Amino acid sequence: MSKPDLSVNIAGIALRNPVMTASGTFGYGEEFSEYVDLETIGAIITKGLSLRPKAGNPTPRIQETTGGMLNAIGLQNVGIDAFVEQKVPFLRTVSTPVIANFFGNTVEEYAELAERLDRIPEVAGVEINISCPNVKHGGIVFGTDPKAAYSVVKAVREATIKPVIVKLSPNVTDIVEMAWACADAEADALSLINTLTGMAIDLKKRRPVLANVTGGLSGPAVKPVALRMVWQVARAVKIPVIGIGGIMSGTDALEFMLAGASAVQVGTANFLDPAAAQRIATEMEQYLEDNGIADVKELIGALEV
Amino acid sequence: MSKPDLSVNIAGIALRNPVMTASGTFGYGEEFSEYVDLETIGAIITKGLSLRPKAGNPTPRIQETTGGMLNAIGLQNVGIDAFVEQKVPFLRTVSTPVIANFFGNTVEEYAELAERLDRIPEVAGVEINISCPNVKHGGIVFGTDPKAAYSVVKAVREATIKPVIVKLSPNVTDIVEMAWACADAEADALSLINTLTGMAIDLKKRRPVLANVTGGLSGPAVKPVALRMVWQVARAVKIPVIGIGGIMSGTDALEFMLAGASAVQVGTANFLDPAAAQRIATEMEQYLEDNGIADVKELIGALEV
Amino acid sequence: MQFRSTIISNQEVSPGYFRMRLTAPPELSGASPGQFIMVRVRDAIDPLLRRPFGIFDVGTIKSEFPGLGSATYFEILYKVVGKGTEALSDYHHGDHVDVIAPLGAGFDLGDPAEEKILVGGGVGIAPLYYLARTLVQRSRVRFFLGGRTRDDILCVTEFERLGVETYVATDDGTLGDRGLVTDVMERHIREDGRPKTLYACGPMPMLKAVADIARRTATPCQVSLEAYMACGMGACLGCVVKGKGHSDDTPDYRCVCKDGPVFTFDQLKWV
Amino acid sequence: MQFRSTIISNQEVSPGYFRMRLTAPPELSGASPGQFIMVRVRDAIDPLLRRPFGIFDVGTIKSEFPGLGSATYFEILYKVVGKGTEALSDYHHGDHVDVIAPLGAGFDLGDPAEEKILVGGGVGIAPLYYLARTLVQRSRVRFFLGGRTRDDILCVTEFERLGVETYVATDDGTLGDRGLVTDVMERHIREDGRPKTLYACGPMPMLKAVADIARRTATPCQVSLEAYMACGMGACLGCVVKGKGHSDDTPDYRCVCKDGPVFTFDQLKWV
Ligand SMILES: Cc1cc2nc3c(=O)[nH]c(=O)nc-3n(C[C@H](O)[C@H](O)[C@H](O)COP(=O)(O)OP(=O)(O)OC[C@H]3O[C@@H](n4cnc5c(N)ncnc54)[C@H](O)[C@@H]3O)c2cc1C
Ligand SMILES: Cc1cc2nc3c(=O)[nH]c(=O)nc-3n(C[C@H](O)[C@H](O)[C@H](O)COP(=O)(O)OP(=O)(O)OC[C@H]3O[C@@H](n4cnc5c(N)ncnc54)[C@H](O)[C@@H]3O)c2cc1C
Ligand SMILES: Cc1cc2nc3c(=O)[nH]c(=O)nc-3n(C[C@H](O)[C@H](O)[C@H](O)COP(=O)(O)O)c2cc1C
Ligand SMILES: Cc1cc2nc3c(=O)[nH]c(=O)nc-3n(C[C@H](O)[C@H](O)[C@H](O)COP(=O)(O)O)c2cc1C
Ligand code: FES
Ligand code: FES
Repeated sequence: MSKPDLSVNIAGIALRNPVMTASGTFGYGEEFSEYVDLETIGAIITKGLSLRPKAGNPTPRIQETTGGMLNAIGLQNVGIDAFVEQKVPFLRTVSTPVIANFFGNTVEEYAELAERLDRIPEVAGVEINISCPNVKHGGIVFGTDPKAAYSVVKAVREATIKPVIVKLSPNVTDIVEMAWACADAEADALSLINTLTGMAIDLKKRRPVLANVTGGLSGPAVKPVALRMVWQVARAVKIPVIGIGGIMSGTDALEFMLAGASAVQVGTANFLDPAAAQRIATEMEQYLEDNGIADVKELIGALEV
Repeated sequence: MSKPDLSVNIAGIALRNPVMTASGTFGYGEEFSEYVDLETIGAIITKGLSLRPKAGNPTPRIQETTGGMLNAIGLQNVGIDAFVEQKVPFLRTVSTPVIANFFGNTVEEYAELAERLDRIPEVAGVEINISCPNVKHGGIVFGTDPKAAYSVVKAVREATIKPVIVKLSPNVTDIVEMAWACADAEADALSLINTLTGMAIDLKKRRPVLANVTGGLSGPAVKPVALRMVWQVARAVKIPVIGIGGIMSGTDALEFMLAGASAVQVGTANFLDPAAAQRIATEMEQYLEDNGIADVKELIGALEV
Repeated sequence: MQFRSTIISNQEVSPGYFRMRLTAPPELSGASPGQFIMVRVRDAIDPLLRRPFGIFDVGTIKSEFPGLGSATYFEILYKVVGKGTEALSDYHHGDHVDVIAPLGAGFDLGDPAEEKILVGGGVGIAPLYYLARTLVQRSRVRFFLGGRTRDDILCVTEFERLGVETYVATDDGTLGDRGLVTDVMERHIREDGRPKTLYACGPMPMLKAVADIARRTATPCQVSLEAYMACGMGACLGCVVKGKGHSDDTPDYRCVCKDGPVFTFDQLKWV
Repeated sequence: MQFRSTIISNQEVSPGYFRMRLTAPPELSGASPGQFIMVRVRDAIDPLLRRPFGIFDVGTIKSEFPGLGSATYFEILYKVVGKGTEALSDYHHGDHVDVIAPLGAGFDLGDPAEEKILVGGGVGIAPLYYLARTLVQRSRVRFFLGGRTRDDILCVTEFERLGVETYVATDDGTLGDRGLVTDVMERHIREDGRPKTLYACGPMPMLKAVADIARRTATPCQVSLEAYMACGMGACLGCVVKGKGHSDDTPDYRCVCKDGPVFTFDQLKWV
């Protein structure tokens, strides 16, 4: 049998395979280049960018939990200018599509960033983070209120002709309602889930472990919630869905595709295994081969319920 | 040093220690009596009761996940009549307070059940399940809409003079809003969290693992989310809060108390270790002793942020 | 009972199949054939839930040194299928695991005068060995053992050593007859003609075939089921199967862990 | 590099402290003192994250058999404090772990002519041994070692065997002087008077004391920090510390894993 076809196309971005690296867990790509062949990854999603450099939260910022981890990085990033100067030159040397994740505090900031990113040829598409739970101002309201989400996505949509992916927060009563709002605002694709808001406590010190008190939960612990939300959303919208949450193996990734995801993102797994994205793509290919499936696209939404 | 005081009082129910067994994970108490000394537990919470016996969902109903498990039992239970005839006689032989967890499909059913339970002297208090995510009709709407929650709690409040605990669902955007609605309706206490809605997929079969497609996630995987919600709610309401979610050890239980819980419930841990509740109470006592804390109540809400 | 158990031995008896002997309190000698155990594979959270296994045998070892008394042990026979059984297969002599046992309702030993027919498929023979050892003391016992291939046929010698007449069939004919062992068994029942009791444990399709034969030949039949379990003690209601009277309107669920794992075939709904 | 490593030995050198020797690819010989490794303690999800450890030593073993060449190894020295280190302490010769190494920026070896002062607290001596072994080839080295009690004082003989003059102090006086080793060190600096470079690794209060002495005596000083880490390669931004210029308005965070773990004391903000 010839090699199975792993390629997918997300809103016009052609990916050699469905495995992307999730924002904030893979730096700007370069950090991992010693450990993983970047040319084997579907797409690289950058650490969330803001207009100006952002310091992030005080430390401690991370804590392991059962089957997962909490982070409250607070969106520390170099800012769009430094991104262009310091990070893009390296990304230019890689043929893998680069998707720029970004966030703002106001609709105007989101639009301005989208416009800036629109002008960077190395950026294949943008992913709007409307869901980061760590920032007190802005951010969170866009991710939990469908009207606010609509307006920010609309503004970004008008500011760029590049594919627009909206990344959804799981900390909502009704994820489908959020998905609809973003689809209505003409998002090209949705990615989910971002982290679940959680907390860890140090009994001895009688203090929260994280300086920020709460943080975002990621890793295999959240996979069942992510899978459920991807399944709900993929059935409800017509635009492609990208599955994220606790993906550690090719099996996990293919489960997300059965649930309706057209592609996936790998986050926490990069910390355990810096070559995780490459390995997961290989495992997917192996599974397809072993099971005589010629094209991974056959599996998208193929869940029988 | 004399033995530390572990007793707490939840809305008039005196507990010898803060460790209760969570609904649906401890049967009606009798099932576990061979493995755990029921006289060492703070309170026993029964499997959720309905007016008529309920069959529950088709199988498979459970699936292990990373650090947790999914269940879609579908609230199978013997019904209130059989509870009185078959389960209460045994519970009468135990001095530990019994709290009856129950649910209905309508406000009227909730009220009728509350009235029935009000007349059972062996029932020390009731816990309203407005949060079970497995039932298609009723249930879920009460748990995610503050107005619906208010009306069901109000109706139960008027139907019984026994302490009323409302058990909250974590599948909401704003848990505090739900807590306020219940407090406004004069709930005596709140317990949280119930399970997070999740899903598991069998890649080979291309089917959901659970016959019900989705199920409720419990166990240590959800602890960070539970801890965060307990902390949010305990700061926002004046009534006592009972912490639930992934508690496996005395340390876990005390962390929930620091976050503001006046007591805790142990669920999934009972499956791993049928004596979990007793062990956890002992571990709490040991911690207090080792750290010269005379009264566990000193720790309630003692988190420094 | 819940007890900390020491592993005495853990041997691969066929590729992917292990037989493990563990210490137990003396009371476990009272376990009935067909009952099962739940073992906490590690004291960690991965795997989270206990794993259920049939009791393959129970016995006592006398100490070599007079005066030191004797020790009770039990055995399980298991197939490596996932992370729990994989972790089990790594255990060595002297390691410890936490065990709950005995659980569930075992086999009814029936009328001693009647011949007993045991039918096992693959690792489904696990509870049948202890059953056979108990039954041979009072009844004539025949054992029909099926599997996909030769490597799935376990412990034939052990059964024969009990004086049990053993028939083997494999799907691919690599051991015994080629084909379904249930066909061989049905032939025996029909040819022999005398009243018998059937005991079966194995994969669902085999149990269905056995139940079908039981119905057609009007032979009493007990089957031992498996189900995904969380608690093992009738509390979580995760492990239920459909009882005889089950329909969407008149639901009738039975707990495999508490009402079973052994059921008479007519207690269940066979779809 | 990411590589599968075989454990050569794993010995408890003092109650609760272990020294582990592991195989490595030849390239690891190029690691600088002060660099660290991240080890995946189990190939499972508990613990989930890798654990960071300083490189205690790197070397090559020549095969006893001529022609078989030599093998590179490295060592870590660790204290059992939680589930990751507990799991590590259970490993035996021949077991495997997944390792990423070398990571981070190591120590600057400084001017060979100046005396080098190493200060270690408890298990904080781990990266200092490899440093000392490298430094003694060019410079005079003194080592000041502190700990709570006798059991926390490790590897004195190993340092002395390198020709390093070693001073010990314990909080309870059970070994060496009673009191803080930093006081002993300060006295030495002041009495000796000649230019020196300080290298410190240990608990935060000790590092603060060392940084303070460095400032007061105008001695160049490098410290090796610890931080909770997820990635170890500068990507997650979980491990940051406040740099010199940090304030709420002009935030200046440095990655311990990438910019460090070794910093000169004046790169950091000491509160
Ligand atoms: C009462 C009872 C007695 C049993 N006796 C034996 C025995 O004597 N010997 C033996 O080898 N096995 C026996 N089993 C099955 C055994 O419990 C499972 O094979 C084991 O739990 C799998 O664990 P795992 O972690 O290795 O597999 P997992 O990684 O959990 O799963 C691997 C595969 O096995 C399936 N599986 C998992 N658990 C069960 C289960 N409880 N029942 C059926 N399928 C399951 C899963 O769906 C999956 O496809 C028994 C089961 C029950 C309920
Ligand atoms: C660059 C670097 C080098 C290190 N070198 C060594 C070394 O050579 N020898 C050695 O024994 N230890 C060293 N450590 C510390 C070591 O990484 C931790 O002790 C270890 O990760 C604890 O894992 P655990 O699972 O046993 O503990 P956990 O169960 O994770 O935690 C137990 C306790 O240790 C604390 N802790 C956990 N991780 C860290 C961490 N990364 N840094 C500081 N405290 C932590 C926790 O807050 C908790 O109080 C180093 C740390 C870093 C960052
Ligand atoms: C340390 C860390 C930093 C993250 N930073 C970002 C970010 O900047 N922007 C964003 O949209 N998501 C961020 N995320 C969320 C991840 O992209 C991903 O949605 C989440 O971790 C769930 O996937 P996982 O379970 O595979 O990790 C971050 C996650 C982690 C663990
Ligand atoms: C098998 C199972 C059945 C449950 N049944 C009920 C129920 O009937 N009513 C209810 O309010 N909660 C029910 N729950 C939820 C638990 O009471 C508890 O809220 C949840 O499991 C989280 O706690 P844990 O992580 O300690 O298990 C059930 C949970 C499990 C695992
Ligand atoms: S396994 Fe819990 S009821 Fe049977
Ligand atoms: S540990 Fe991830 S940036 Fe340092």
